[in-house]
Amino acid sequence: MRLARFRDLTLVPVIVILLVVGAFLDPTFLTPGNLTNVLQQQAAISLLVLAEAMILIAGKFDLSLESTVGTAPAIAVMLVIPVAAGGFGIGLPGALVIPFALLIGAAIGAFNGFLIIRFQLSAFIVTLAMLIIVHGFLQGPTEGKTLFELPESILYLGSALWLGLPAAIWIAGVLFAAGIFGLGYLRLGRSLYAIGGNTDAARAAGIRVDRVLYGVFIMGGTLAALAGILETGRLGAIGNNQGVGWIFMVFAAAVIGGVSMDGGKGTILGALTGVLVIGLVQNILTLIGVSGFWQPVIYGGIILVALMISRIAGGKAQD
Amino acid sequence: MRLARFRDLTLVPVIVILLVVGAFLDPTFLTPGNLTNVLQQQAAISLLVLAEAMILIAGKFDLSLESTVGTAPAIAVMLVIPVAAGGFGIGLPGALVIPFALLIGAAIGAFNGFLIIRFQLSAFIVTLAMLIIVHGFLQGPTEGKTLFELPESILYLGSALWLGLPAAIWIAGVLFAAGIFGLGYLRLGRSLYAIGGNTDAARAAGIRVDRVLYGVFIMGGTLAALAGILETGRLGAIGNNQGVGWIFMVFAAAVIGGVSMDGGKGTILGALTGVLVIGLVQNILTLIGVSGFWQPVIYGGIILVALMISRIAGGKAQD
Amino acid sequence: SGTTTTEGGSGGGKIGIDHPRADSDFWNSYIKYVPQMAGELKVDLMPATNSQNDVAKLVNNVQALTGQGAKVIVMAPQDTGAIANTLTQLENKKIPVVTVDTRPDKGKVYMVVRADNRAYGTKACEFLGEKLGGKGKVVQLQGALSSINGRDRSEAFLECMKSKFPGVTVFSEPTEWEGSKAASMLQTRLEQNPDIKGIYMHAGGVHLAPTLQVLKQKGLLVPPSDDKHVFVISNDGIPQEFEAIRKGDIDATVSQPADLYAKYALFYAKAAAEGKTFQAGPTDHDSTIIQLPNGLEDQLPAPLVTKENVDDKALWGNQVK
Amino acid sequence: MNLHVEARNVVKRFGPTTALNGAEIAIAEGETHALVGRNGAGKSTLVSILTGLQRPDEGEVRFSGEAAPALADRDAWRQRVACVYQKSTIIPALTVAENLFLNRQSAGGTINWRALRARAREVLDTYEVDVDAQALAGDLSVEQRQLVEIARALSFGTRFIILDEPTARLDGPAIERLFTRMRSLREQGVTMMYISHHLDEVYEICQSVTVFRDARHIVTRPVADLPHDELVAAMTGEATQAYESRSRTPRDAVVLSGAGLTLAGRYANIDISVKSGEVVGLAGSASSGKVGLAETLVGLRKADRGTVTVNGTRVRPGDVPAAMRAGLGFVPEDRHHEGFVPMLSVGENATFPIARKLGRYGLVFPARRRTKAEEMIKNLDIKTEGADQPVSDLSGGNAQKVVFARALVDDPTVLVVINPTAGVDVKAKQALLGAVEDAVGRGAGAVVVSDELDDLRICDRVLVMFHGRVVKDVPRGWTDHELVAVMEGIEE
Ligand SMILES: Nc1ncnc2c1ncn2[C@@H]1O[C@H](COP(=O)(O)OP(=O)(O)OP(=O)(O)O)[C@@H](O)[C@H]1O
Ligand SMILES: Nc1ncnc2c1ncn2[C@@H]1O[C@H](COP(=O)(O)OP(=O)(O)OP(=O)(O)O)[C@@H](O)[C@H]1O
Ligand SMILES: O[C@H]1[C@H](O)[C@H](O)OC[C@H]1O
Ligand SMILES: [Mg+2]
Ligand SMILES: [Mg+2]
Repeated sequence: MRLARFRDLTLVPVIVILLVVGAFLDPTFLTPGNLTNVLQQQAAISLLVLAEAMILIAGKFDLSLESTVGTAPAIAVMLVIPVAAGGFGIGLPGALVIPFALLIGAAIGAFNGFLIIRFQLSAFIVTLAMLIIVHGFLQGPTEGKTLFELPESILYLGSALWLGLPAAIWIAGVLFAAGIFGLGYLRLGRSLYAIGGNTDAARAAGIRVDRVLYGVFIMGGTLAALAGILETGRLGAIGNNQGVGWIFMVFAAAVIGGVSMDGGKGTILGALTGVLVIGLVQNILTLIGVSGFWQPVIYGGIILVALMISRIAGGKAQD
Repeated sequence: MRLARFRDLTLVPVIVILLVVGAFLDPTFLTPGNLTNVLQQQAAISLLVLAEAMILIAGKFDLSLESTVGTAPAIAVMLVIPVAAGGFGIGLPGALVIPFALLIGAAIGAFNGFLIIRFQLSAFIVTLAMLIIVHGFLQGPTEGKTLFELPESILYLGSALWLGLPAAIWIAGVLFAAGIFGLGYLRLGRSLYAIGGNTDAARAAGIRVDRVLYGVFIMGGTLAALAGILETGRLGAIGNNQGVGWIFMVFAAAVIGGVSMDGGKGTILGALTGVLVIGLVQNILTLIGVSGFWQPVIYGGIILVALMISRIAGGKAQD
Repeated sequence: SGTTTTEGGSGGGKIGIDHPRADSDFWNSYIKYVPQMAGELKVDLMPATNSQNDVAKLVNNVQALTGQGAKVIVMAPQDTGAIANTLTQLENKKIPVVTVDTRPDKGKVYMVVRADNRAYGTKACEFLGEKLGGKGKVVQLQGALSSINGRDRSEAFLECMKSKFPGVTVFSEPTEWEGSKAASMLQTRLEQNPDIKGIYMHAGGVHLAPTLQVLKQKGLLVPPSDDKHVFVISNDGIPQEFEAIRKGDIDATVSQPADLYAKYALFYAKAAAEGKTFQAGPTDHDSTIIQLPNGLEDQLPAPLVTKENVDDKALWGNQVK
Repeated sequence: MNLHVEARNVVKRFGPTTALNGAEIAIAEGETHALVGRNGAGKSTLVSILTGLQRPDEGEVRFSGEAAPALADRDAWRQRVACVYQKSTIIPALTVAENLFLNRQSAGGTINWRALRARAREVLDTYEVDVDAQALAGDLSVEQRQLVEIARALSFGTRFIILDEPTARLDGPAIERLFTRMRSLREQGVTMMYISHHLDEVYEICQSVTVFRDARHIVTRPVADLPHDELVAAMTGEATQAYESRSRTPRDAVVLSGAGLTLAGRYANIDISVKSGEVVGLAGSASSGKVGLAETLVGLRKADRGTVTVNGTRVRPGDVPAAMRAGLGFVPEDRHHEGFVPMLSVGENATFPIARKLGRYGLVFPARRRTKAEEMIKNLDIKTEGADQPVSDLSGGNAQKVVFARALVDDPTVLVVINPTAGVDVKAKQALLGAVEDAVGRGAGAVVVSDELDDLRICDRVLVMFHGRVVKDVPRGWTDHELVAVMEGIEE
């Protein structure tokens, strides 16, 4: 446990280096304003990382999270707003839009779980298909258009300030704390490690494997919907590309943060450091204004370096 | 083996259904011209599926293949064409462009292998970073421009007809035959299964695991470069998006074709049936002209159904 | 009239600019024009950021640029809705915004610099409709349905066909701005309907080469005099399209003025920094400024290029080196 | 006499295989009941049914006269029965402490890790398992993991405990400690079912014995009423002689030698040489370093210092293929880890080392592979549907035979076998030891690494290791207690 906890922190030196390098490269970098921006910008995607980390630790996979980020809030909004604004014209009360969005996220997660657990289908491909389908459920009803007349309630969380900090940062912070605690100190949380480490052994130990896995998928979908709500508030509208392309970064953050793609290994704290590294790298590249053409090379290169550092500091082969 | 061979063919009923449904929906569908088109359209991506199937069977992962599809031929072309046409102005002979492209593909594969085997890094994340980096090596030197002025030699394979059929179909056909044969009957091919199934046991059985894995990655990169050459010939130019987004379809084809994401399972023949299913679905959707907005839903839904059929017919849980 | 009123001398200040993508020919040309025009207009330009087609990144980039002291922002949001909050925030910070290529749905803009994308679709429709004599089949290779430009071109094309050339059947193929998809869909459609006589490509940069390859393979790449000729109209106006027009491979394109986009984006940005204001009406550069609910839009000319005017030196596609 | 556990008319099929065919067992309250049978007889299948992991196709299970709980009700099962499964249920990425208290880390609320570690240490102390509660289970040796599994099962406080071949991976002292614990549990009235291929253990620790053969119940008897040869006859269906080890004279040629081998923390300064026609044993209790040494000889490990020569070729350290090419065949310690590729067929697993001989130009002819595999299946008496069955479907002992087949298939000049008969039934054990002696008879040199005296009996001499050094070279003719004394370091 002591060793494991230490291994969570292999990216801390990377973060320190990034902070020093960033401060050196641009005077704006270390200002509270800029660092707050970094956190706010990462808040939504960090919830996906949190979700994916739990799913990966339990030995599964969910690619469809990125599509839920756009679709869950969009459908919820369309249930509420009038036809003229792009809605279905059902006109449900605006206060319900957040619960709806979360419910839709949960339902997508449950459906993923159903296919994967009940039919024993490959999680990778089920959720790949679901990534496409769920995105279709944004593009289809909106016919590709952006929803920008949104009820106030869905904008609040992503744009409010609480005690001078964006609410999104507080929310992500609290959920990560809950995740760290839950996976570190609750039996249910620990059971994810057992399931991901050796499903048969977990089952033999009396863990209700299927039920826990359903819970994990549902939680994943719900967190993705919440991420979508935060992102909606930050951007002020729901475009057809909301969340599209995030999933790769989500995996990168989780894995450089020490979560194994093979299940059973990694921590939420580690995943959090992964998110921070990615956020800081993006911010520094933006500040110094690297040419857009070469940005991918530098960006990918930094991911590789972070991966190597986490490998060397972690000491174990990755899978 | 006998049972396994039967399991390769679980998608055959799906293909039959698609042929019947397609014929029913559109009179053009079953014409030799249209079916040839389907094969030609799938030829390039099928080489990626072939490569990925081998890599998956050996228990590894390569996402970067899709970037090699654009970058390998593009860099090779830039070594040959003049600065005015977007080249480096080195002016190497045009006949070398195909060997160059294949070499670049091989080099990318070797570098992937180096990072994954030598440093024991996570194949998923290494090749995710490489996907970004390799694409950057297309976007950077071209500065986002499409390469229009290509040497004749690189256009030939992707556009020629041999015995009345597109050369690309012959090439893909021969390579698949070689793959089916190699993985079925060659010592080297069988060793991929051993490595993917249990690396330590493979090593203990005297298989030079690292060497074989290097070979697999190099082969993967080379096939991706060849796919890029075929695609270049088909499209007549190399755009910055060549190959981008293919990798998901590649995985979908391999997995519905019965290749396991966990290594050690699946066949090249199965992967081929996966490619065919995807190609036929795309063709039918185009022919009947499904609304673009809802196309993803139908498309993803069909992948799910194919997955279920392959699960039910295959009889075993997927991973 | 679209004249300028100077308010209290030259203010000036740093101008932040974000490029929308680095992987398309049109934008690539635009990106190249930006520093050149900045030199000519003597604009104090900050290093450009690039949001790689992702509006969330665009928002982050804008935050960074303002953090670094940008006084005016130039951007090209490919998602015109999701930029609303950012525009409001910039308005609160009193930072004027010039958008290029797209018109935000909501939120204050100082000036929108774009050509009318609906007009592209209409021009293409009229061109093909006339060439085909109001009957027959055409294919439009659409961009991405989730992009405003793709949708505008597509909708205007369809509406125009419906009202002006009801005898023409249109097949719409969603290509996601991808050459590979375009080639496959066009090939399949031609197999199914060998009598297709017209093609409208939403973006020459990605659609041109694949379309020509498919036509060549089908033996349809023949001069207009030949019965088998398929009329092709493209969009963007990159040099390769001009080349194809000269060779008779395609028949026309709409030149989307990459140079003017860059020039007037910076022109208005500089004007904003200096505190100038504009009104709706015709301008001195062959365009009209129109009033939007949330600002102004300078609708730059986007000429139709055919064999007749393809060698016109004024076309940006003829100036690229 | 009250029946504590009862299984009636149990049928369980796996595809074409019938693992249990109307089998039954009845275990009286408080007794320690042995279940024996040849590899593949269906013992472990019965275990999975008695612990609620699998549903029988037919038949029923009763605990103290009541019907067994529903399969989904894992808690109810866990109150009734604890088990050491034949297949490891350790989760490598978790600590020993957490493995011991898996899914019962806390009563309900938050886990108190400090308290959990303390409880784990207590359990480990009680069962005299010398491992760090905080170590990752994946870092333990095979036998340490097994001890943790045993400690876990015994610590549950259930009234019925099943042990499926717990001693297959333990050395003498560890087995003794286990038996002491079992006796004291029995005194507390705990019922146990004990599975082992060491029949003397059955007589030592059990009161009654049930024999399965070919998926069926053959006989149940108090052990006192069933003499050794009758028991073996019940298992095998025929009268079987005890194994007679052969004697021979080693030739002069040295086929395997290690010189000055040192691996920090495992062994130091080892010189070893094996002649053609000679069987050398390597013995030693836990942590003696014998396995590490053997793994170095075959190339699975690199020594820090020293050289290995196989059949006259100085082999590059840590290069298994090179050693094999020089004429080595070996059986690794952990069959699941290094022994076989579960998804591949028996035939393919058995013939990997000779794949180059099964065809030309890199080809492998399936027909030739099958012929060769069928020969090995017959020679080693592997219970399988055929050469095409995946090894993952085989019973534990039969999988071990496949690993053996792999070692022997290339007619090795040097044979190194580590715990060769782990989990193998009496008759099969004879076949495997016979196969080693056959190979040696043909001129090979062999190293047998084992804690099992039966295995060591075929050795011409036994090198006893203690704390990483060879302390004695014991020639043939030792008595059990002499050898054990040296192994424990009691006698120099
Ligand atoms: N999951 C499975 N799939 C297919 N066949 C199986 C499976 N599990 C067991 N079998 C088969 O059932 C039979 C009984 O196996 P089981 O493991 O119960 O034997 P066992 O008596 O425990 O043998 P051993 O002493 O070798 O452990 C064997 O023929 C085995 O191949
Ligand atoms: N992979 C490993 N990493 C760290 N220590 C190990 C590893 N494998 C074994 N050890 C430890 O090294 C020491 C020597 O191990 P080795 O397996 O060579 O001894 P052994 O004679 O086989 O002991 P035993 O009879 O208990 O199997 C033991 O303390 C063992 O726990
Ligand atoms: O917005 C579009 C742009 O106008 C040009 O046509 O290239 C493709 C798209 O980026
Ligand atoms: Mg067993
Ligand atoms: Mg050992």
